[in-house]
Amino acid sequence: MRISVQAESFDLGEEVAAFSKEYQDVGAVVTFTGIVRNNDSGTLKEMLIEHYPGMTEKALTEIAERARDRWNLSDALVIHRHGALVPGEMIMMVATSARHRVAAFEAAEYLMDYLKSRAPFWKQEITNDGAEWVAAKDADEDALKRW
Amino acid sequence: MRISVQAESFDLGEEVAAFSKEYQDVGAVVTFTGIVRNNDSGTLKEMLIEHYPGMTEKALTEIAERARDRWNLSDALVIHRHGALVPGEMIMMVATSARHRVAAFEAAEYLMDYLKSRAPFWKQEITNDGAEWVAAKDADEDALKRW
Amino acid sequence: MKVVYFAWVRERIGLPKEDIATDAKTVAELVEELRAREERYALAFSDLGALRVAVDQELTDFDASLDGVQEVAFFPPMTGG
Amino acid sequence: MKVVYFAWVRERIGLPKEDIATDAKTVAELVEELRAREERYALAFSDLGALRVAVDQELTDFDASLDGVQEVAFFPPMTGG
Repeated sequence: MRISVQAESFDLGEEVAAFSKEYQDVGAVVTFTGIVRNNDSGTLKEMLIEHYPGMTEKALTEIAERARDRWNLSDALVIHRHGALVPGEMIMMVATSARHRVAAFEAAEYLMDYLKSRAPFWKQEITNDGAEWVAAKDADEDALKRW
Repeated sequence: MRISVQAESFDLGEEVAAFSKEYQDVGAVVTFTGIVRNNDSGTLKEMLIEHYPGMTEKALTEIAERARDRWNLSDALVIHRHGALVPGEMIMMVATSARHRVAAFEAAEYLMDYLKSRAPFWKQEITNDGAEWVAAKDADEDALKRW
Repeated sequence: MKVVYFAWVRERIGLPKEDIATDAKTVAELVEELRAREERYALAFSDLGALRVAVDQELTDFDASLDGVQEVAFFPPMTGG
Repeated sequence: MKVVYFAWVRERIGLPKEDIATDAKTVAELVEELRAREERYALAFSDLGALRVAVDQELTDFDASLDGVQEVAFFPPMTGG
Protein backbone atom coordinates (compact mmCIF):
# COMPACT_ATOMS: atom_id res chain seq x y z
CA MET A 1 0.00 0.00 0.00
CA ARG A 2 1.45 3.34 -0.96
CA ILE A 3 0.11 6.82 -0.10
CA SER A 4 1.80 9.86 -1.58
CA VAL A 5 0.91 13.53 -1.09
CA GLN A 6 3.13 15.49 -3.41
CA ALA A 7 3.55 18.73 -5.34
CA GLU A 8 5.30 17.01 -8.26
CA SER A 9 3.42 15.58 -11.21
CA PHE A 10 3.26 11.81 -11.63
CA ASP A 11 3.41 9.55 -14.67
CA LEU A 12 0.15 7.61 -14.82
CA GLY A 13 1.55 4.98 -17.17
CA GLU A 14 4.57 4.31 -14.97
CA GLU A 15 2.49 4.26 -11.79
CA VAL A 16 0.00 1.80 -13.28
CA ALA A 17 2.78 -0.40 -14.63
CA ALA A 18 4.56 -0.46 -11.25
CA PHE A 19 1.31 -1.09 -9.36
CA SER A 20 0.35 -3.98 -11.62
CA LYS A 21 3.76 -5.62 -11.62
CA GLU A 22 3.44 -8.01 -8.71
CA TYR A 23 0.59 -10.42 -9.14
CA GLN A 24 -0.41 -12.69 -6.34
CA ASP A 25 -3.90 -13.99 -6.55
CA VAL A 26 -5.02 -10.87 -8.40
CA GLY A 27 -7.63 -11.02 -11.16
CA ALA A 28 -8.61 -7.36 -11.38
CA VAL A 29 -6.91 -3.95 -11.25
CA VAL A 30 -8.91 -0.70 -11.31
CA THR A 31 -7.44 2.78 -11.57
CA PHE A 32 -9.04 6.19 -11.32
CA THR A 33 -7.29 9.37 -12.40
CA GLY A 34 -8.58 12.87 -11.67
CA ILE A 35 -7.69 15.63 -14.11
CA VAL A 36 -8.03 19.42 -13.86
CA ARG A 37 -11.01 20.12 -16.10
CA ASN A 38 -11.56 23.58 -17.48
CA ASN A 39 -14.73 25.41 -16.49
CA ASP A 40 -17.63 25.67 -18.95
CA SER A 41 -16.48 29.02 -20.29
CA GLY A 42 -12.89 27.77 -20.70
CA THR A 43 -11.41 30.56 -18.58
CA LEU A 44 -9.66 28.52 -15.89
CA LYS A 45 -6.05 29.57 -15.62
CA GLU A 46 -4.96 27.59 -12.60
CA MET A 47 -6.25 25.36 -9.86
CA LEU A 48 -4.58 25.82 -6.47
CA ILE A 49 -4.80 22.86 -4.12
CA GLU A 50 -4.24 23.52 -0.43
CA HIS A 51 -3.95 20.71 2.09
CA TYR A 52 -3.30 20.03 5.77
CA PRO A 53 0.19 18.50 6.00
CA GLY A 54 0.25 15.65 8.47
CA MET A 55 -3.49 15.15 8.63
CA THR A 56 -3.71 14.54 4.88
CA GLU A 57 -1.37 11.56 4.99
CA LYS A 58 -3.14 10.18 8.07
CA ALA A 59 -6.60 10.56 6.53
CA LEU A 60 -5.56 8.97 3.21
CA THR A 61 -3.87 6.07 4.99
CA GLU A 62 -6.96 5.43 7.10
CA ILE A 63 -9.27 5.54 4.09
CA ALA A 64 -7.03 3.17 2.11
CA GLU A 65 -6.71 0.75 5.04
CA ARG A 66 -10.47 0.64 5.48
CA ALA A 67 -10.90 -0.10 1.76
CA ARG A 68 -8.21 -2.78 1.83
CA ASP A 69 -9.79 -4.55 4.81
CA ARG A 70 -13.37 -4.26 3.60
CA TRP A 71 -12.73 -5.63 0.10
CA ASN A 72 -9.79 -7.83 0.97
CA LEU A 73 -7.62 -5.97 -1.52
CA SER A 74 -4.24 -7.27 -2.57
CA ASP A 75 -2.98 -3.71 -2.79
CA ALA A 76 -4.04 -0.08 -2.96
CA LEU A 77 -2.35 3.10 -4.14
CA VAL A 78 -3.27 6.75 -3.57
CA ILE A 79 -1.37 9.69 -5.06
CA HIS A 80 -2.70 13.22 -4.52
CA ARG A 81 -1.02 16.42 -5.58
CA HIS A 82 -1.15 19.87 -4.02
CA GLY A 83 -0.02 23.28 -5.27
CA ALA A 84 -0.73 25.00 -8.59
CA LEU A 85 -2.05 22.93 -11.51
CA VAL A 86 -3.24 23.93 -14.96
CA PRO A 87 -6.15 22.43 -16.95
CA GLY A 88 -5.28 18.99 -18.32
CA GLU A 89 -2.89 18.16 -15.49
CA MET A 90 -3.49 15.10 -13.38
CA ILE A 91 -4.51 15.92 -9.82
CA MET A 92 -4.59 12.48 -8.28
CA MET A 93 -4.98 8.78 -8.85
CA VAL A 94 -6.04 5.68 -6.96
CA ALA A 95 -5.48 2.05 -7.88
CA THR A 96 -6.90 -1.13 -6.36
CA SER A 97 -6.19 -4.80 -7.00
CA ALA A 98 -8.34 -7.74 -5.93
CA ARG A 99 -9.34 -11.27 -6.90
CA HIS A 100 -12.52 -10.18 -8.63
CA ARG A 101 -13.72 -7.18 -10.58
CA VAL A 102 -16.58 -6.13 -8.30
CA ALA A 103 -14.26 -5.74 -5.29
CA ALA A 104 -11.68 -3.76 -7.26
CA PHE A 105 -14.36 -1.42 -8.68
CA GLU A 106 -16.19 -0.88 -5.41
CA ALA A 107 -12.99 -0.25 -3.46
CA ALA A 108 -11.82 2.33 -6.02
CA GLU A 109 -15.18 4.12 -5.84
CA TYR A 110 -15.08 4.03 -2.05
CA LEU A 111 -11.59 5.55 -2.07
CA MET A 112 -12.77 8.30 -4.40
CA ASP A 113 -15.94 9.06 -2.46
CA TYR A 114 -13.98 9.40 0.80
CA LEU A 115 -11.13 11.34 -0.80
CA LYS A 116 -13.64 13.87 -2.11
CA SER A 117 -15.19 14.73 1.26
CA ARG A 118 -12.93 13.38 4.03
CA ALA A 119 -9.36 14.13 2.96
CA PRO A 120 -8.26 17.66 3.92
CA PHE A 121 -7.80 19.23 0.51
CA TRP A 122 -9.32 22.51 -0.68
CA LYS A 123 -9.42 23.67 -4.28
CA GLN A 124 -9.35 27.22 -5.51
CA GLU A 125 -9.98 28.18 -9.13
CA ILE A 126 -8.09 31.10 -10.63
CA THR A 127 -9.61 32.91 -13.62
CA ASN A 128 -9.23 36.46 -14.95
CA ASP A 129 -12.13 37.35 -12.66
CA GLY A 130 -10.09 36.35 -9.60
CA ALA A 131 -9.86 33.42 -7.24
CA GLU A 132 -12.79 31.34 -6.06
CA TRP A 133 -12.89 28.46 -3.60
CA VAL A 134 -14.55 25.35 -5.00
CA ALA A 135 -17.63 24.59 -2.88
CA ALA A 136 -18.21 21.06 -1.63
CA LYS A 137 -21.13 19.41 -3.43
CA ASP A 138 -24.08 17.88 -1.61
CA ALA A 139 -23.86 15.00 -4.08
CA ASP A 140 -20.33 14.22 -2.87
CA GLU A 141 -21.46 14.15 0.76
CA ASP A 142 -24.48 12.04 -0.21
CA ALA A 143 -22.20 9.58 -2.04
CA LEU A 144 -20.79 8.48 1.33
CA LYS A 145 -24.18 7.10 2.38
CA ARG A 146 -23.73 4.29 -0.10
CA TRP A 147 -21.00 2.84 2.12
CA MET B 1 -12.54 4.97 -29.52
CA ARG B 2 -10.28 1.99 -30.06
CA ILE B 3 -11.22 -1.69 -30.00
CA SER B 4 -8.49 -4.29 -30.32
CA VAL B 5 -8.81 -8.08 -30.33
CA GLN B 6 -5.30 -9.46 -30.34
CA ALA B 7 -3.12 -12.44 -29.49
CA GLU B 8 -0.17 -10.23 -28.47
CA SER B 9 0.32 -8.96 -24.94
CA PHE B 10 -0.16 -5.26 -24.26
CA ASP B 11 1.66 -2.81 -22.02
CA LEU B 12 -0.85 -1.45 -19.52
CA GLY B 13 1.31 1.53 -18.60
CA GLU B 14 1.78 2.55 -22.23
CA GLU B 15 -1.88 2.04 -23.06
CA VAL B 16 -3.02 4.12 -20.10
CA ALA B 17 -0.52 6.85 -20.89
CA ALA B 18 -1.62 6.97 -24.54
CA PHE B 19 -5.32 6.90 -23.62
CA SER B 20 -4.93 9.73 -21.12
CA LYS B 21 -2.82 11.92 -23.36
CA GLU B 22 -5.48 13.99 -25.05
CA TYR B 23 -7.62 15.90 -22.61
CA GLN B 24 -10.63 17.77 -23.78
CA ASP B 25 -13.14 18.47 -21.13
CA VAL B 26 -12.10 15.35 -19.23
CA GLY B 27 -12.04 15.24 -15.43
CA ALA B 28 -11.95 11.49 -14.85
CA VAL B 29 -10.26 8.43 -16.35
CA VAL B 30 -11.05 4.90 -15.16
CA THR B 31 -9.24 1.75 -16.25
CA PHE B 32 -9.95 -1.89 -15.56
CA THR B 33 -7.42 -4.65 -16.23
CA GLY B 34 -8.23 -8.35 -16.11
CA ILE B 35 -5.43 -10.75 -15.17
CA VAL B 36 -5.19 -14.55 -15.39
CA ARG B 37 -5.60 -15.60 -11.76
CA ASN B 38 -4.44 -19.01 -10.65
CA ASN B 39 -7.01 -21.43 -9.29
CA ASP B 40 -7.27 -22.03 -5.54
CA SER B 41 -4.95 -25.03 -5.63
CA GLY B 42 -2.40 -23.13 -7.74
CA THR B 43 -2.35 -25.76 -10.49
CA LEU B 44 -3.36 -23.64 -13.48
CA LYS B 45 -0.83 -24.05 -16.26
CA GLU B 46 -2.50 -22.12 -19.02
CA MET B 47 -5.69 -20.35 -19.94
CA LEU B 48 -6.78 -20.74 -23.56
CA ILE B 49 -9.08 -18.04 -24.87
CA GLU B 50 -11.14 -18.83 -27.96
CA HIS B 51 -13.17 -16.19 -29.77
CA TYR B 52 -15.38 -15.65 -32.81
CA PRO B 53 -13.35 -13.56 -35.27
CA GLY B 54 -15.51 -10.91 -36.89
CA MET B 55 -18.34 -11.10 -34.38
CA THR B 56 -15.99 -10.28 -31.48
CA GLU B 57 -14.95 -6.96 -32.96
CA LYS B 58 -18.56 -6.12 -33.85
CA ALA B 59 -19.84 -7.00 -30.38
CA LEU B 60 -17.10 -5.03 -28.60
CA THR B 61 -17.65 -2.00 -30.83
CA GLU B 62 -21.40 -2.05 -30.17
CA ILE B 63 -20.90 -2.36 -26.41
CA ALA B 64 -18.37 0.49 -26.38
CA GLU B 65 -20.59 2.72 -28.53
CA ARG B 66 -23.55 2.14 -26.23
CA ALA B 67 -21.41 3.05 -23.20
CA ARG B 68 -20.04 6.14 -24.93
CA ASP B 69 -23.50 7.39 -25.84
CA ARG B 70 -25.13 6.58 -22.50
CA TRP B 71 -22.49 8.27 -20.34
CA ASN B 72 -21.42 10.89 -22.85
CA LEU B 73 -17.84 9.61 -22.70
CA SER B 74 -14.98 11.56 -24.21
CA ASP B 75 -13.33 8.29 -25.16
CA ALA B 76 -13.34 4.55 -24.56
CA LEU B 77 -10.77 1.80 -25.12
CA VAL B 78 -11.19 -1.98 -25.16
CA ILE B 79 -8.31 -4.44 -25.61
CA HIS B 80 -9.02 -8.17 -25.33
CA ARG B 81 -6.54 -10.97 -25.98
CA HIS B 82 -7.11 -14.48 -27.27
CA GLY B 83 -4.88 -17.55 -27.39
CA ALA B 84 -2.76 -19.13 -24.64
CA LEU B 85 -2.04 -17.13 -21.48
CA VAL B 86 -0.29 -18.07 -18.25
CA PRO B 87 -1.20 -16.96 -14.69
CA GLY B 88 -0.25 -13.33 -14.07
CA GLU B 89 -0.67 -12.30 -17.70
CA MET B 90 -3.10 -9.53 -18.57
CA ILE B 91 -6.14 -10.77 -20.48
CA MET B 92 -7.85 -7.52 -21.26
CA MET B 93 -8.38 -3.90 -20.33
CA VAL B 94 -10.96 -1.18 -20.73
CA ALA B 95 -10.55 2.55 -20.20
CA THR B 96 -13.14 5.32 -20.08
CA SER B 97 -12.86 9.09 -19.85
CA ALA B 98 -15.60 11.53 -18.92
CA ARG B 99 -16.25 14.89 -17.28
CA HIS B 100 -17.09 13.38 -13.90
CA ARG B 101 -16.05 10.36 -11.89
CA VAL B 102 -19.45 8.68 -11.62
CA ALA B 103 -19.85 8.49 -15.41
CA ALA B 104 -16.33 7.13 -15.93
CA PHE B 105 -16.81 4.47 -13.23
CA GLU B 106 -20.28 3.39 -14.35
CA ALA B 107 -19.28 3.20 -18.00
CA ALA B 108 -16.23 1.05 -17.17
CA GLU B 109 -18.40 -1.31 -15.08
CA TYR B 110 -20.98 -1.47 -17.86
CA LEU B 111 -18.26 -2.35 -20.39
CA MET B 112 -16.98 -5.10 -18.10
CA ASP B 113 -20.42 -6.54 -17.35
CA TYR B 114 -21.25 -6.74 -21.07
CA LEU B 115 -17.81 -8.04 -22.02
CA LYS B 116 -18.22 -10.88 -19.54
CA SER B 117 -21.48 -12.22 -20.95
CA ARG B 118 -22.06 -10.69 -24.37
CA ALA B 119 -18.70 -10.73 -26.15
CA PRO B 120 -17.99 -14.08 -27.88
CA PHE B 121 -15.02 -15.30 -25.85
CA TRP B 122 -14.70 -18.70 -24.20
CA LYS B 123 -12.06 -19.63 -21.64
CA GLN B 124 -10.55 -23.04 -21.06
CA GLU B 125 -8.32 -23.83 -18.10
CA ILE B 126 -5.45 -26.26 -18.54
CA THR B 127 -4.12 -28.10 -15.48
CA ASN B 128 -2.31 -31.42 -15.06
CA ASP B 129 -5.78 -32.96 -14.77
CA GLY B 130 -6.64 -31.86 -18.29
CA ALA B 131 -8.63 -29.08 -19.93
CA GLU B 132 -11.86 -27.64 -18.60
CA TRP B 133 -14.14 -25.00 -20.07
CA VAL B 134 -14.88 -22.15 -17.69
CA ALA B 135 -18.64 -22.07 -17.02
CA ALA B 136 -20.52 -18.79 -17.25
CA LYS B 137 -21.59 -17.55 -13.81
CA ASP B 138 -25.20 -16.69 -12.97
CA ALA B 139 -23.83 -13.65 -11.12
CA ASP B 140 -22.32 -12.35 -14.37
CA GLU B 141 -25.63 -12.73 -16.21
CA ASP B 142 -27.45 -11.10 -13.27
CA ALA B 143 -25.01 -8.18 -13.34
CA LEU B 144 -26.55 -7.08 -16.66
CA LYS B 145 -29.89 -6.39 -14.98
CA ARG B 146 -28.34 -3.37 -13.30
CA TRP B 147 -28.23 -1.63 -16.68
CA MET C 1 -25.30 -21.79 -45.22
CA LYS C 2 -22.16 -21.60 -43.13
CA VAL C 3 -22.56 -23.09 -39.66
CA VAL C 4 -19.85 -22.48 -37.04
CA TYR C 5 -19.26 -23.99 -33.62
CA PHE C 6 -17.24 -22.76 -30.64
CA ALA C 7 -15.86 -24.11 -27.36
CA TRP C 8 -17.37 -27.42 -26.22
CA VAL C 9 -19.98 -27.34 -29.01
CA ARG C 10 -17.09 -27.41 -31.48
CA GLU C 11 -15.43 -30.22 -29.51
CA ARG C 12 -18.57 -32.36 -29.34
CA ILE C 13 -19.39 -31.97 -33.02
CA GLY C 14 -15.74 -32.41 -33.91
CA LEU C 15 -15.34 -29.57 -36.36
CA PRO C 16 -15.21 -25.76 -36.23
CA LYS C 17 -17.46 -25.07 -39.22
CA GLU C 18 -19.25 -26.65 -42.13
CA ASP C 19 -21.42 -25.72 -45.09
CA ILE C 20 -24.94 -27.00 -44.76
CA ALA C 21 -27.66 -27.06 -47.39
CA THR C 22 -30.97 -26.68 -45.55
CA ASP C 23 -34.57 -25.65 -46.04
CA ALA C 24 -34.94 -24.82 -42.34
CA LYS C 25 -36.87 -21.59 -41.86
CA THR C 26 -35.69 -20.92 -38.29
CA VAL C 27 -32.71 -21.71 -36.10
CA ALA C 28 -34.87 -24.18 -34.16
CA GLU C 29 -35.67 -26.09 -37.38
CA LEU C 30 -31.97 -26.17 -38.26
CA VAL C 31 -31.20 -27.56 -34.82
CA GLU C 32 -33.79 -30.32 -35.36
CA GLU C 33 -32.16 -31.26 -38.66
CA LEU C 34 -28.71 -31.36 -37.09
CA ARG C 35 -29.87 -33.40 -34.11
CA ALA C 36 -31.32 -36.01 -36.50
CA ARG C 37 -28.01 -36.34 -38.32
CA GLU C 38 -25.71 -38.14 -35.91
CA GLU C 39 -25.20 -38.87 -32.25
CA ARG C 40 -22.49 -36.19 -31.85
CA TYR C 41 -24.95 -33.50 -33.02
CA ALA C 42 -27.71 -34.90 -30.81
CA LEU C 43 -25.27 -34.68 -27.89
CA ALA C 44 -24.09 -31.15 -28.70
CA PHE C 45 -27.70 -29.91 -29.00
CA SER C 46 -29.18 -31.97 -26.16
CA ASP C 47 -29.77 -28.94 -23.91
CA LEU C 48 -30.62 -25.74 -25.76
CA GLY C 49 -30.73 -23.87 -22.44
CA ALA C 50 -26.94 -24.34 -22.27
CA LEU C 51 -26.47 -22.95 -25.78
CA ARG C 52 -26.43 -19.57 -27.43
CA VAL C 53 -26.89 -18.78 -31.09
CA ALA C 54 -25.73 -15.97 -33.35
CA VAL C 55 -27.12 -15.32 -36.82
CA ASP C 56 -24.86 -13.36 -39.15
CA GLN C 57 -22.72 -12.54 -36.10
CA GLU C 58 -25.56 -11.08 -34.03
CA LEU C 59 -26.78 -12.83 -30.88
CA THR C 60 -30.37 -13.98 -31.29
CA ASP C 61 -32.95 -16.57 -30.20
CA PHE C 62 -33.66 -20.07 -31.41
CA ASP C 63 -36.86 -18.94 -33.08
CA ALA C 64 -34.94 -16.45 -35.28
CA SER C 65 -35.63 -16.65 -39.02
CA LEU C 66 -32.95 -17.99 -41.37
CA ASP C 67 -34.31 -16.01 -44.31
CA GLY C 68 -31.33 -14.58 -46.19
CA VAL C 69 -28.92 -15.65 -43.48
CA GLN C 70 -25.36 -16.58 -44.44
CA GLU C 71 -23.84 -17.69 -41.15
CA VAL C 72 -25.21 -19.36 -38.03
CA ALA C 73 -23.05 -19.93 -34.94
CA PHE C 74 -23.67 -22.18 -31.93
CA PHE C 75 -21.74 -21.88 -28.68
CA PRO C 76 -22.02 -22.03 -24.88
CA PRO C 77 -22.66 -18.90 -22.79
CA MET C 78 -19.77 -16.51 -23.28
CA THR C 79 -17.02 -15.99 -20.70
CA GLY C 80 -15.15 -12.87 -21.72
CA GLY C 81 -13.39 -10.30 -19.60
CA MET D 1 -2.75 25.28 21.99
CA LYS D 2 -1.98 25.48 18.30
CA VAL D 3 -4.92 26.61 16.17
CA VAL D 4 -4.69 26.28 12.38
CA TYR D 5 -6.93 27.60 9.61
CA PHE D 6 -7.35 26.53 5.99
CA ALA D 7 -8.87 27.84 2.77
CA TRP D 8 -11.31 30.77 3.22
CA VAL D 9 -11.21 30.43 7.01
CA ARG D 10 -7.47 31.19 6.81
CA GLU D 11 -8.18 34.08 4.43
CA ARG D 12 -10.87 35.63 6.63
CA ILE D 13 -8.83 35.38 9.80
CA GLY D 14 -5.74 36.50 7.95
CA LEU D 15 -3.27 33.95 9.24
CA PRO D 16 -2.61 30.23 8.80
CA LYS D 17 -1.99 29.39 12.45
CA GLU D 18 -1.50 30.87 15.88
CA ASP D 19 -0.82 29.79 19.46
CA ILE D 20 -3.75 30.43 21.75
CA ALA D 21 -3.84 30.24 25.54
CA THR D 22 -7.33 29.16 26.47
CA ASP D 23 -9.34 27.55 29.26
CA ALA D 24 -12.01 26.40 26.82
CA LYS D 25 -13.14 22.87 27.57
CA THR D 26 -14.66 22.15 24.17
CA VAL D 27 -14.23 23.24 20.57
CA ALA D 28 -17.52 25.16 20.85
CA GLU D 29 -16.19 27.15 23.83
CA LEU D 30 -13.00 27.92 21.90
CA VAL D 31 -15.09 29.16 18.98
CA GLU D 32 -17.02 31.46 21.36
CA GLU D 33 -13.74 32.90 22.65
CA LEU D 34 -12.44 33.47 19.14
CA ARG D 35 -15.69 35.07 17.96
CA ALA D 36 -15.49 37.56 20.84
CA ARG D 37 -11.97 38.59 19.87
CA GLU D 38 -12.34 40.56 16.65
CA GLU D 39 -14.67 41.09 13.73
CA ARG D 40 -12.55 38.91 11.40
CA TYR D 41 -12.99 35.94 13.74
CA ALA D 42 -16.70 36.64 14.15
CA LEU D 43 -16.99 36.64 10.36
CA ALA D 44 -14.99 33.44 9.91
CA PHE D 45 -17.07 31.62 12.52
CA SER D 46 -20.44 33.17 11.63
CA ASP D 47 -21.89 29.93 10.22
CA LEU D 48 -20.63 26.79 11.94
CA GLY D 49 -22.67 24.69 9.50
CA ALA D 50 -20.22 25.78 6.79
CA LEU D 51 -17.22 24.78 8.91
CA ARG D 52 -15.47 21.57 9.81
CA VAL D 53 -13.12 20.97 12.72
CA ALA D 54 -10.24 18.58 13.36
CA VAL D 55 -8.70 17.95 16.76
CA ASP D 56 -5.15 16.61 16.74
CA GLN D 57 -5.62 15.94 13.01
CA GLU D 58 -8.78 13.86 13.39
CA LEU D 59 -12.14 15.13 12.09
CA THR D 60 -14.57 15.67 14.94
CA ASP D 61 -17.57 17.72 16.13
CA PHE D 62 -17.84 21.13 17.74
CA ASP D 63 -18.74 19.57 21.07
CA ALA D 64 -15.44 17.64 21.17
CA SER D 65 -13.37 17.99 24.33
CA LEU D 66 -10.11 19.94 24.26
CA ASP D 67 -8.68 18.00 27.19
CA GLY D 68 -5.03 17.22 26.41
CA VAL D 69 -5.43 18.50 22.83
CA GLN D 70 -2.42 20.08 21.12
CA GLU D 71 -3.82 21.18 17.77
CA VAL D 72 -7.23 22.36 16.58
CA ALA D 73 -7.95 23.04 12.90
CA PHE D 74 -10.87 24.93 11.34
CA PHE D 75 -11.71 24.74 7.64
CA PRO D 76 -14.56 24.56 5.10
CA PRO D 77 -15.90 21.21 3.85
CA MET D 78 -13.12 19.40 2.02
CA THR D 79 -12.90 19.17 -1.76
CA GLY D 80 -10.33 16.50 -2.53
CA GLY D 81 -10.10 14.12 -5.45
